[in-house]
This record gives sequence, C-alpha cells and structure tokens, in this order.
Amino acid sequence: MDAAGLFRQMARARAFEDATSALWREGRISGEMHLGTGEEAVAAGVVASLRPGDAVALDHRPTPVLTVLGVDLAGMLAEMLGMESGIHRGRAGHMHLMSRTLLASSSGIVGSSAPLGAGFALAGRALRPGSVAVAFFGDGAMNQGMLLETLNLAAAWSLPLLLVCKDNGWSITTRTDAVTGGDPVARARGFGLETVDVDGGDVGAVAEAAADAIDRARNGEGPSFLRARVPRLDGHFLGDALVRAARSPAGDGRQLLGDVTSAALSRTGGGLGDRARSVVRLLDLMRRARREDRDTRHDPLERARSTVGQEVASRLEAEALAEVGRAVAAAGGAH
Amino acid sequence: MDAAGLFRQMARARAFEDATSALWREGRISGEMHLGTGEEAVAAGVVASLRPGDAVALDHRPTPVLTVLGVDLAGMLAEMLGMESGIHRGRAGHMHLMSRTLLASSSGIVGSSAPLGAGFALAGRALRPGSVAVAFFGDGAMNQGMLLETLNLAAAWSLPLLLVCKDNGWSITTRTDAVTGGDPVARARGFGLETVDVDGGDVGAVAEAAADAIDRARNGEGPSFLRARVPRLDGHFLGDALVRAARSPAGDGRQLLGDVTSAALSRTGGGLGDRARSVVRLLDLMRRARREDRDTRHDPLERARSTVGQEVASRLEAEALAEVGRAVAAAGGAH
Amino acid sequence: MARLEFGAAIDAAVAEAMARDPRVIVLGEDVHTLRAPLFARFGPRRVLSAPISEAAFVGAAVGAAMGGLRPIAELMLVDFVGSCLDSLLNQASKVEGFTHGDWKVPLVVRATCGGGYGDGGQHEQALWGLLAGIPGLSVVVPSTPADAHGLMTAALRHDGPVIFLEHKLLSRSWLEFLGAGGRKTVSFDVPPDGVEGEVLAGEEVPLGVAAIRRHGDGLTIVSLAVGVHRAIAAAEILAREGIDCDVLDLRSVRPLDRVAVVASVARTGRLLVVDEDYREFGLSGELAAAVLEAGLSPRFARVCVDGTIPYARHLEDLALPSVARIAEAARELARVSPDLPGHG
Amino acid sequence: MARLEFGAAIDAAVAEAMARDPRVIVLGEDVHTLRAPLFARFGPRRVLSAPISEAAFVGAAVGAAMGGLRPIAELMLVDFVGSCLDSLLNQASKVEGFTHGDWKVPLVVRATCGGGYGDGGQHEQALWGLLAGIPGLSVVVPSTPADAHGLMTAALRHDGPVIFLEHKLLSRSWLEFLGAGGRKTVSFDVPPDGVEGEVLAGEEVPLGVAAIRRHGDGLTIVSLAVGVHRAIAAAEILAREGIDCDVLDLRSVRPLDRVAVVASVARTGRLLVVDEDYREFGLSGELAAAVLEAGLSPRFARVCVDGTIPYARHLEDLALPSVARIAEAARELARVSPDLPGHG
Ligand SMILES: Cc1ncc(C[n+]2csc(CCOP(=O)(O)OP(=O)(O)O)c2C)c(N)n1
Ligand SMILES: Cc1ncc(C[n+]2csc(CCOP(=O)(O)OP(=O)(O)O)c2C)c(N)n1
Ligand SMILES: [Mg+2]
Ligand SMILES: [Mg+2]
Repeated sequence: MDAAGLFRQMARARAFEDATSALWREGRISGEMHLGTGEEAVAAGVVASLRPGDAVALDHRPTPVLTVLGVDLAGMLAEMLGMESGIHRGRAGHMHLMSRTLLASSSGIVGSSAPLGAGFALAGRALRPGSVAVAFFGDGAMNQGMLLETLNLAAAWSLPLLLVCKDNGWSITTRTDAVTGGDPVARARGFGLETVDVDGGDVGAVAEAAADAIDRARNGEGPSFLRARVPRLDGHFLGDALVRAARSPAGDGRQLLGDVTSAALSRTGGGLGDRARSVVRLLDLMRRARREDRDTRHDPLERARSTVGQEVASRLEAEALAEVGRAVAAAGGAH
Repeated sequence: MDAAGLFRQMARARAFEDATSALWREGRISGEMHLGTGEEAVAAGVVASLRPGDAVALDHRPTPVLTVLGVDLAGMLAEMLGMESGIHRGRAGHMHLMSRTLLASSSGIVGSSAPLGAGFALAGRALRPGSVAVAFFGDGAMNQGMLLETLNLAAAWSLPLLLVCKDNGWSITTRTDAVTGGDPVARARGFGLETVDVDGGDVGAVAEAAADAIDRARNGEGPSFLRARVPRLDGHFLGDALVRAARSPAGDGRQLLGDVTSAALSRTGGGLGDRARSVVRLLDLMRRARREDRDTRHDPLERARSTVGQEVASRLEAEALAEVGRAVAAAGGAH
Repeated sequence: MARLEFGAAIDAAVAEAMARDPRVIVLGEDVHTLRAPLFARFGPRRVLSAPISEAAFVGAAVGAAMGGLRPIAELMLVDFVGSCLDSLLNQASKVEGFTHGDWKVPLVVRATCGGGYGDGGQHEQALWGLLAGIPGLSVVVPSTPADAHGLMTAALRHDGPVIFLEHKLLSRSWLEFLGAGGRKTVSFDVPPDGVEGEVLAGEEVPLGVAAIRRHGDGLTIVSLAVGVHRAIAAAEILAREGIDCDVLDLRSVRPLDRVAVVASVARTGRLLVVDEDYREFGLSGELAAAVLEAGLSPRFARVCVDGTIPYARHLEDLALPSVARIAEAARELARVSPDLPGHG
Repeated sequence: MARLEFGAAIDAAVAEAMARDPRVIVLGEDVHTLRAPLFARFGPRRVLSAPISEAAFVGAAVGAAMGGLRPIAELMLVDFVGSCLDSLLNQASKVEGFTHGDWKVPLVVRATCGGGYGDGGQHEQALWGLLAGIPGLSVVVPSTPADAHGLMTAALRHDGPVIFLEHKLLSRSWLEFLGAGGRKTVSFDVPPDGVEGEVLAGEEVPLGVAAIRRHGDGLTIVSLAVGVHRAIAAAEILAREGIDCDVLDLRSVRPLDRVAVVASVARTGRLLVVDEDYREFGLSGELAAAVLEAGLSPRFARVCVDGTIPYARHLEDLALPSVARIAEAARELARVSPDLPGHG
C-alpha cells in the first residue's frame, strides 16, 4: 500500500479513537476504555498485508486494527455505547469487539490474544491454505504464561502466525522493564522464532517488516515475532489516575501525594532507605507519565504527515473526521 | 564435597529408587510411580552446596533429592506404601513428599516447582539472609506457562534461586524437542538469566556448576539457570507402556502395534504420506525408548564408579543397600 | 453394534467424526501414543502432539474452533485445568454471549477425571462442579461405553464448548497406563458394566438428558460416572432390606436434567446425591436447589468427597463414595418419612 | 474508631499487620501505585511490584508462605484467577491436607470482584462459588468497611489460604480507578452503608461467621457484598407491604455459617438467596443443600446472575441482582405458605 493509503488508515483510526474519547468524557462509555492512540502505524502497517481469510486476535486496545480492517464504525461505536444497534447488541463492549466474518476477535485478558491467534493460524492452515493469523499484544503481556507458551507452540507447530508486540514500555502504571528480565526480542528468539524489531511509529517500516513476515508465513515458512516500539499517548486508559496526578500534582494528584507523604513519614515502617527508594520510584513514574502524556513528538500521525505532505494529510484527515463523524451520528452518539 | 561423598549420596539415592521399584512391582505402591534413576548425579551435585535454611522445590521425581537431603528413608517408604507411619501418614504419596523442617516440597503438577521455588527464595531472602532456594524440573516443564513466567520473575526480582532443568529429552512419550522451539539454555538466557549447561551424568561437573551458581545467589547476585542433561533409565514411570511395548513388540506391544497397523490401513483417513509420517514417528519413538531403556552407558552411577574406584564404590554401595534395606524393613516393606 | 471398552467407545466416536468431517482434529500432550490409532490413520496434521502448555493449546483450540475447525483438546487429567482455566472461563464460554449468539465455539475438551487407583490429591479430582459453574460450557460425564460413545458423538456435533470427562476407573486403557503399568499385583474396584458394553455406531446421546438406571419408589439416588455403579450396587443391597431406589444417571452435569430429577424425587420424596466431586458448592448443592425450586421438600443427603483425596488406598476408599457409605446414607434417609407429594 | 472508606479500611488492616509483623508482605501488579502509601511506608522489599504473571507471583506467594512469610498476593480482578488457578487448586489448598496438618500456607489472595460499572463479562465476575468449591481455601466477601477491616485482620492471622474479595462497587478507589476515571459524567448505584463506615483498629471479624443485618419473621434473605445492601433496600419496601425479612450477611462463603442460615430459615420457613455469582453450581445451591440437610423444607428462590454479564449498563442492571428483582422474588415466595417448623 502506498504512503497515502497508509496515512488514510491511520487518520481513520485516530479519528475513531478521538471520537471514542469524546463520548467517554461525556459519560456515555463505561468501564475501562483503553485507546490505541499511538498504535495507528502498527495497525495500518500490519493490516496492509492482510487479505480475506486471514485472521487477527487482539487485546484490550482493538479499535485501531478493527477500524483499518473495515469493521462498521457506527456499529462499533454503538456497541461501546451499549446500544442494541451495536455490532454485538451491547453485550460485548469495547474489550470484546469481534467480527466473525472478518475473523477478528479481541479479549481483555492480557496474553490471551496469543493462543487465540495460534488457533486462528491452525484453522487457517487447515481450511484456508495460504492464509495467516496475526496476534497483537503489549510488552506487559510478554510476561503472561499463556503468551509465553504460545511463543513456543507457534515455533513448534510452525504456525502461519505473526506475533506483534506493541511495546509502549508500560504495563498500566508499571514500567515494564522494571519487572522484566532480558529483552522481548531476545526472548522471542530464545523460543526459536524469527524476530524483527521496528520503530512502531514509522508506518513504512512496520508495513515492510510485516509484509516480509506475513509472506513467509503464507509460504509455510513459519511464525515470526515483530516488536514495534510505540508511544502511549493517552495513558493506560482514559482517565488514567497516574497521568492525571502527574498532570496536576496539586489538583488530581493532591490526595495521592498527601497519602504517600504521610505514609512515608509514618512512625513505624521500613528503614529510611527503603522509604526513600519507594518515594523516588513513585516520583520517577509521575515524571515519565507527565513527559509522555500526549507527547506529539512521538505521535505516529505527526510523523507520517511529513511523508505524505501537509496538504494530502489534511485532506485525508478531514475525510476521516467526516467518516467518523457520520458514524458517530449514525450510532446516536451526537445529542 | 569429595568424590566419595558424592558417590555415597548417589548410591543411597539409587538404592532407594531400586527398593521403590521392587515394592512397586509387588503391587504395594499405587499411582504413577516416577523414579529419579539417572538423576542421582544432579541430586547429589546440587544438594552438596546446600545448607540448613536453604529450600528446594521438587517435581514428580522428588526422591533422589530428598534422599540426599536426609529425609527419613523409612518414613518416605512408609508414605509411598500408604501407611500411618509415613511422613505424611499416607495422605500425600510419592508425588507430594515434603519436609517442613528441611524446607522441601514436591508437586505432581508439571512446572509448579518453579513458582514455589521462587517463593521459597523470596522468603529466604527476607527471613534467612544468605540462604538460597533451588527449583528442580524437567525439560518438558520448560513449556509450562507458570515456569516460563517464573524465569522472568526470578530475573526481575533478582531472587536467590537456582533453576535446575533435568533435561532427559522426554515428556512422557513425547520427544521434548519435537514440541519445543529453540534450546532451553538460550531460552533461559532470553529471560535475562545467567545460564550454565552441564553434563548431568557427571557429578563433579554438576557439583561445581551448582556451587558457583548457589554462591552467587547467596551473595545477592541473583538467580541462575542450570541445564543438566540426564538419561531416563526407567521410562517415564514404572510400567511405562511405551517402554514395555518397545522392549517386547510381540508381547506387551502386540496390541498397540496391531491397533496402529489396522488403523493405518483403514479405508478412510489421511493421505498415504500423512499415515506414513505417523507410523514412522511411532516406530522411531519405540526405537529410542528401547535404546535408552536401562542404558548403562549413560548411567551416572556407572560413570562415577570409575572416579572413586571400584573398591570404594562397592563398599559405599553396600552401605547404601544396607541402609535402604533397613529402611524398607522399618517401613514394613519386607514381608 | 459392537462390544467396546469405555475408552475405545470414545475413540470410536472420535474416529467416526474425523472420518466424516475434516474439521475435526485432536490435539494434546502425547496424543500420538495415547491416540496412536487415530494418529496412524489421520496423520500428524489432524492429531497434533502438544508441548506441556495447557494454556496455549487449549487456548489455541478455542481459536481454532472460532476459525472454523472442530477441535478436541485433550487435557490428560482434569486436575490440570488449573493451568488453562482462562481459556474456558474467559474465552471459550464467553464468545457466544459476547457476540449475542453470532460466533460459536465448537470445542470439545476431553479429560480424564476421578480416583480409585491411589494417585493422590492432585491427580484424582472430579472438578465437574467447578466447570459446570461456568455459564456457556456444557459438561458431560458418562458412566457406560454406550453413553461415552453417544455423548462424544453429540459433543462433536454441538456448536458450543463441551467438557467431556472420562473417569479413569471406567477406562481400562487409562487405568492400565496410570495405575497398573502391566502389573498383575494390583487390583482396582472396577464396575464391570461401566468398563465394557454394547455401542451403536453413530448413535447420539443428547446433552442434558439423564437416564434412569433402576426403578424404585422409596428413594431417589442421583449420581454420575462411577457413582452410578456404586449406587446400583447399593440399591441392590437396599432392595433386600425393603428400600426400593430409583437410580438416576445424570450423564450431563450442565445442562442439568432438572425435569428428570424432579419427577423422580416428586415420587419418592427422598433425594440422595452420590457425587465423587467435592461436597460443597457444586453439583450436590445444585440438585438440592433444583428440587426446592420445584416446590418439593424431600429428605436430602449426599455422599461426596470432603477434602483433599488421600493417597493411601484404604483412606482413598473411605474418601470416595462407596457402596457402604451410600447404603448407610440411604438407610438413614429412609428412616424419616417424607412429605408427599411436594406442596407448593 | 475511625470513619473509613471500604478500600481504606482494608488497607488499614494490612498496614496494621505489616507494622506488627515483618512477615507480612504485599505483592502484585501495580501495587506501588495501587498501594502507594504502603509502598512508601514499608519500601519496595515488602511491597513488591509484579509482572503480569499471575501464575508465577501467586505461586510464589504460596512458596513464600510455606517458607515462613505471610504474603498478600493481589490479583487485581478475580476474573484473572483463570491465569493462576493451579496455585490455588493444586498447591495452596492442598499442602495442609497432604502433610496431615503439618505444613500450613498462611496466604491471603486479595482481589476485586463484582460488577455494576459497565466493564463487561470478563471483568465483573463474582467467582466466589467457584473458589469456595475448593476444599482447603477460605473465601470471604465483606459488605461493610468494618467487616472488610475485620476480615482482612482475621485473614492475616489465619494459618491457611484465604481469598479476600473486595467488591468494586463498595470500593471507591477501585470504582474511581476502573469506572469513573475522574469523570463527573457517570454515576453508579453505590450502597452508601457499604462504602464508608466506622472501623475499629485491630478488631477481628472471625472467618465463617455471618451477621444478621435486619430482623423479620416472614422470610430469610441470605446474601453477601453488594447483595446485602440491595436486600436491605428490598426488605424495607417489603416491610411496607407486610413482609418482614431477616437479612443475613454471610461475610464468609467458605467456611459457610450453616448454623446462622438454618436458625433463620427454621424460623421463617422461606429462603431467598441473593447472589451476584452465577446461579448454577455455586453458593445458592449450597445454601439449598444446607437447609435440606438440616431437615428443613423451606420455600426457596434465588436471585443470581444467569450468564455472561452484558456490557451495556441497562442490560447489566437487569443481569445483576437488583432491588426490584429481589422484591419480586420475595413476594412470590411469601405468597405460598411454608411448613413450619421444619420436620425431621
Ligand atoms: C491476565 C490479566 N492480568 C491483568 C490484567 C489487567 N491489565 C489490563 S491491561 C494491563 C497492562 C497490559 O500491558 P501491555 O500488555 O503492555 O499492554 P498496554 O496496556 O501497555 O497496551 C493489565 C495488567 C488483565 N486484563 N489480564
Ligand atoms: C500441568 C501438567 N500437565 C501435564 C502433566 C502430566 N505429566 C506428568 S509428568 C509429564 C512429563 C514431564 O516432562 P518433564 O518435565 O521433562 O519431566 P520428566 O518426566 O521427563 O522427568 C507430564 C506431561 C502434569 N502432571 N501437569
Ligand atoms: Mg505496554
Ligand atoms: Mg523430561
């Protein structure tokens, strides 16, 4: 796909996330609303190589991929609004958006997209020769047993599967590397997988790497692991408490900081060093959360804009906005 | 520990396994009786570096390590005989032999020794500074999620833990490498662990490698992964159907071979190539099982015998036999 | 019509389905040996040996079912469900509900269950109550070769996830594999009618339909799997003492055949549950609720497993529902007179 | 005596225990932020942030408990127990039985549970019935800050594994974290008496003891967690209609306070179970068995969750036990007259 085509998909995905965010703020979407802002280049770049009969298994940030795949936007929005006109008549919600016809599923259980993707690959090999499956997940999911087992299963069964790790550095409020040994790519290689490491904010690079890996899978040459570094532009979920506290320490963060300070000064407790280590870690997390909050320098859309040129970009964005606007209206989102 | 000391422990462990085998044949031990014959060098070599306050988590072949650790042999035998005089009054049986005072546990769930060992290490670090924990498990367990997660947890928390993979090449009747991607050592390294690969039939090599790793753990330098290749001398468990079939294709194997042949010749089914692949694989497994059955060339006791000399070895073996004989009698095993 | 052993009856149903429908595949640990005839006949692409990764391969079976196959994932022992519960609790059982019926998961999880051969507390559990507590799953536990064959046939035609439990004491091959290991020096209290019997190829036993194994008006015994055979043996003793028992074989735990249970208990006024699963928060409680919800007020008792199953054979015998315990509980129940018929 | 929120009451009990006993540690995902005050006060060696590896860190908590610590493993949402069931089913719950009481596992697993904020079917389950079905575990589910504090205090003194479930609708911090996210545009049907209340430091609420929340002779409502508050609200409506209800708050699912349930039902002759867990094969069935085993024959009904919890708020309201459904079921029960007292 050409750069404009990729940008168009990214713009569509972003417009969808932005619309979701607005509806969430209005109180019309419930539960933990995880946006995929920052992951649009990965969604567009990978999906560009997919064909009918391929399958995707998604995690708790499914909407960019589903948008690019072509799931009905009004139906997805209506689903998130809990309406009977939703694609699952309001039964599933945003962590469980699926499409049987497009062979796309999502799940809110961290790591579960990997075995599901492996199963899609297995079925694809038997029923749709030449097809592939893709499993998307985060860096934190790389510590979940069922996913680790699947790295092995994919290699052992030589499945036509692409495992895509969207590495945003975070597991909710935990820096993933603080709870992880080694590096995701080396880890995947240790399971005998082909690996590739790309800048997930560079849609061209993602598209190229994914095309290679998917080609190999189609040709029966087995699975690959693709690590794509992505930014997390909107915190873990909308309303992320850590991000809000970091943004406004004297406002939303007041309670947390007050509680932490008085606890650290408690008469009984750990040694001074221990307490200091904790406080420093918490402040460091807030610093990072603040720095990354809506950091446009790493925004894949900003980066892609320069490739296609301002003019084309603006036109495509306007089209995307209009399309999503129509979907919002159709879903009954505007009121 | 000197070579004779190590040999003595190996001989004790072997004598215990042999006594167990005899009791099993007499029909006095129930359930799946997994022996640790072939693993004696690993047991003796690792335990040589342990001290009071250290802990071990074991899998379904716990007896060699427990014997070397010094658990009451008569009590263990009585437990396996299901007697009130057993160390757990007959409640636990051979897959769940434990010792609270020695901080040793075992479990029949593949992979579970790893998280339990990590927990022992955590408790040891907090309550018994300078202590270590060891988790023993097989090559097949390296594909179990909770174990894979623990490779990471151990590295991330820098636990004083030694992870010992007794690699016998088998997972029941499956060649582990047929269902495994990559290599166990590379895999462990991919989790950021220090690794060491030893000949698990060479007790001196095991003892040296384990001593190093355990030293480092004691000094707060974190966990290690030790892969020890071991032979499987008595099949997966006593009475292993594949081993029996391989040993006597016209006897114990007749049913299996007959069923397989008539199935392969069935009018409907897979293509010829598929059927042939299956049959070849089954025959190959039987060939291997037959070759490895009680293969003395790889027996760690035979190999250690030459190091200590025939005379010393015979004396130590006689002592071990006598000790275990007394334990059998005390347990009420002789009749 | 053929006389088959319990395990062979299941394998025959699987083979029939595999021959009929290329979407049926088998995956699990050691299936190349445990299902060697299927492996030899259908090849390694339809009988896939798995690593010891229950979460991955049962999870993959869910995905494969969503992707158009009809997989049978073999779990060896149901006790190992602790390693893959998520795939059943949050994936297989939820997809149909999430998609409001649009996407179904035609998956069979085949696992052995139960004790009676001295394998200890981590390897002899029943766990059908725990699994039946998950909406969206079906759970079947046959007691005869005919039912084993018929329920597997039905499970493979069903469009939702089915847990198929094979009691080791009924399955000679498993008992030989795990318990005897070629020894003539051990024996097990195996119910003959459960181990071998007539089987009709292609015949389906519908999910959720109980069978009456014995008729009597004094007391209803509801059971499943090995318990059914113990209950029948107890009923024969009891009959000689003047206590006539209905023996109901549930066959399916979920869906539960409430109608059959209620019909029998309405007649007898006494309900004795014989359940090899843990006593509390499971099947026996659900049966109590079923009769109360139907407005009945029977005398009620249950013979179940109370805690971790002990390893020692003599302790295990005491822990599992035995003929003696069933007869004892039945006599106790028969002593007090019930209200008949159920009011309300 | 202090007025505390539900979540703060639990944290206070944890802090008291940690200050008193250096063996108490906390481990789990994001505990450095979710328990930031504990983290700041006791340091990263006693409040350990874990990777998303429930099987490893809950399993490690079992080992740590066997090794001499008294860990609290936080599971975030109880729905994630699917990823670590083995550590509870086959390890934590079995060690004491295997060793005939010699080796105990003083472990607390703290997890949130329950729905009412539109998070969908994988994130709002109760699952206390499933967990209570495992012998060797205790399962507690408080409904007030005082009980939350007292039960956590008891759990931390208990020598066996305890599952401590914290209902998200009662816990303002969790509801804010998962549901509101700083918005003023959403609201939840939060029971005020569950959310904030008086708490006595150091006071223990023993495991296995129910509390009577309201007295009445016409009908017994047995519930727990949010259900208790819904039941009380329903009872107030019913009282105006002439139906007087006992409302029993179980507080512990296992051990179950059978004595309290039986005493109340013996008096009222009617049992209504209000249970946010799945209807079948769980707590409500066990309560039916408890009263039948006691020889009672009450009118019985239950208001539970029937299947996968739907995402849409209005559908979720219909799926979870509501005041309206409880009142309706109670009226139905009150219409038929019971046998009093229980015979047998
Ligand atoms: C098994 C399981 N454990 C914990 C959670 C709670 N949880 C939801 S998202 C998340 C973080 C996931 O991190 P990552 O995989 O890196 O994805 P990201 O959110 O960073 O995109 C966690 C811990 C869950 N949903 N499932
Ligand atoms: C979770 C789980 N899955 C399956 C089994 C059945 N099982 C018992 S031993 C074994 C093979 C283990 O292989 P490995 O870890 O290499 O140990 P080995 O028996 O070769 O010493 C299996 C699959 C089990 N006990 N637990
Ligand atoms: Mg992440
Ligand atoms: Mg092995």
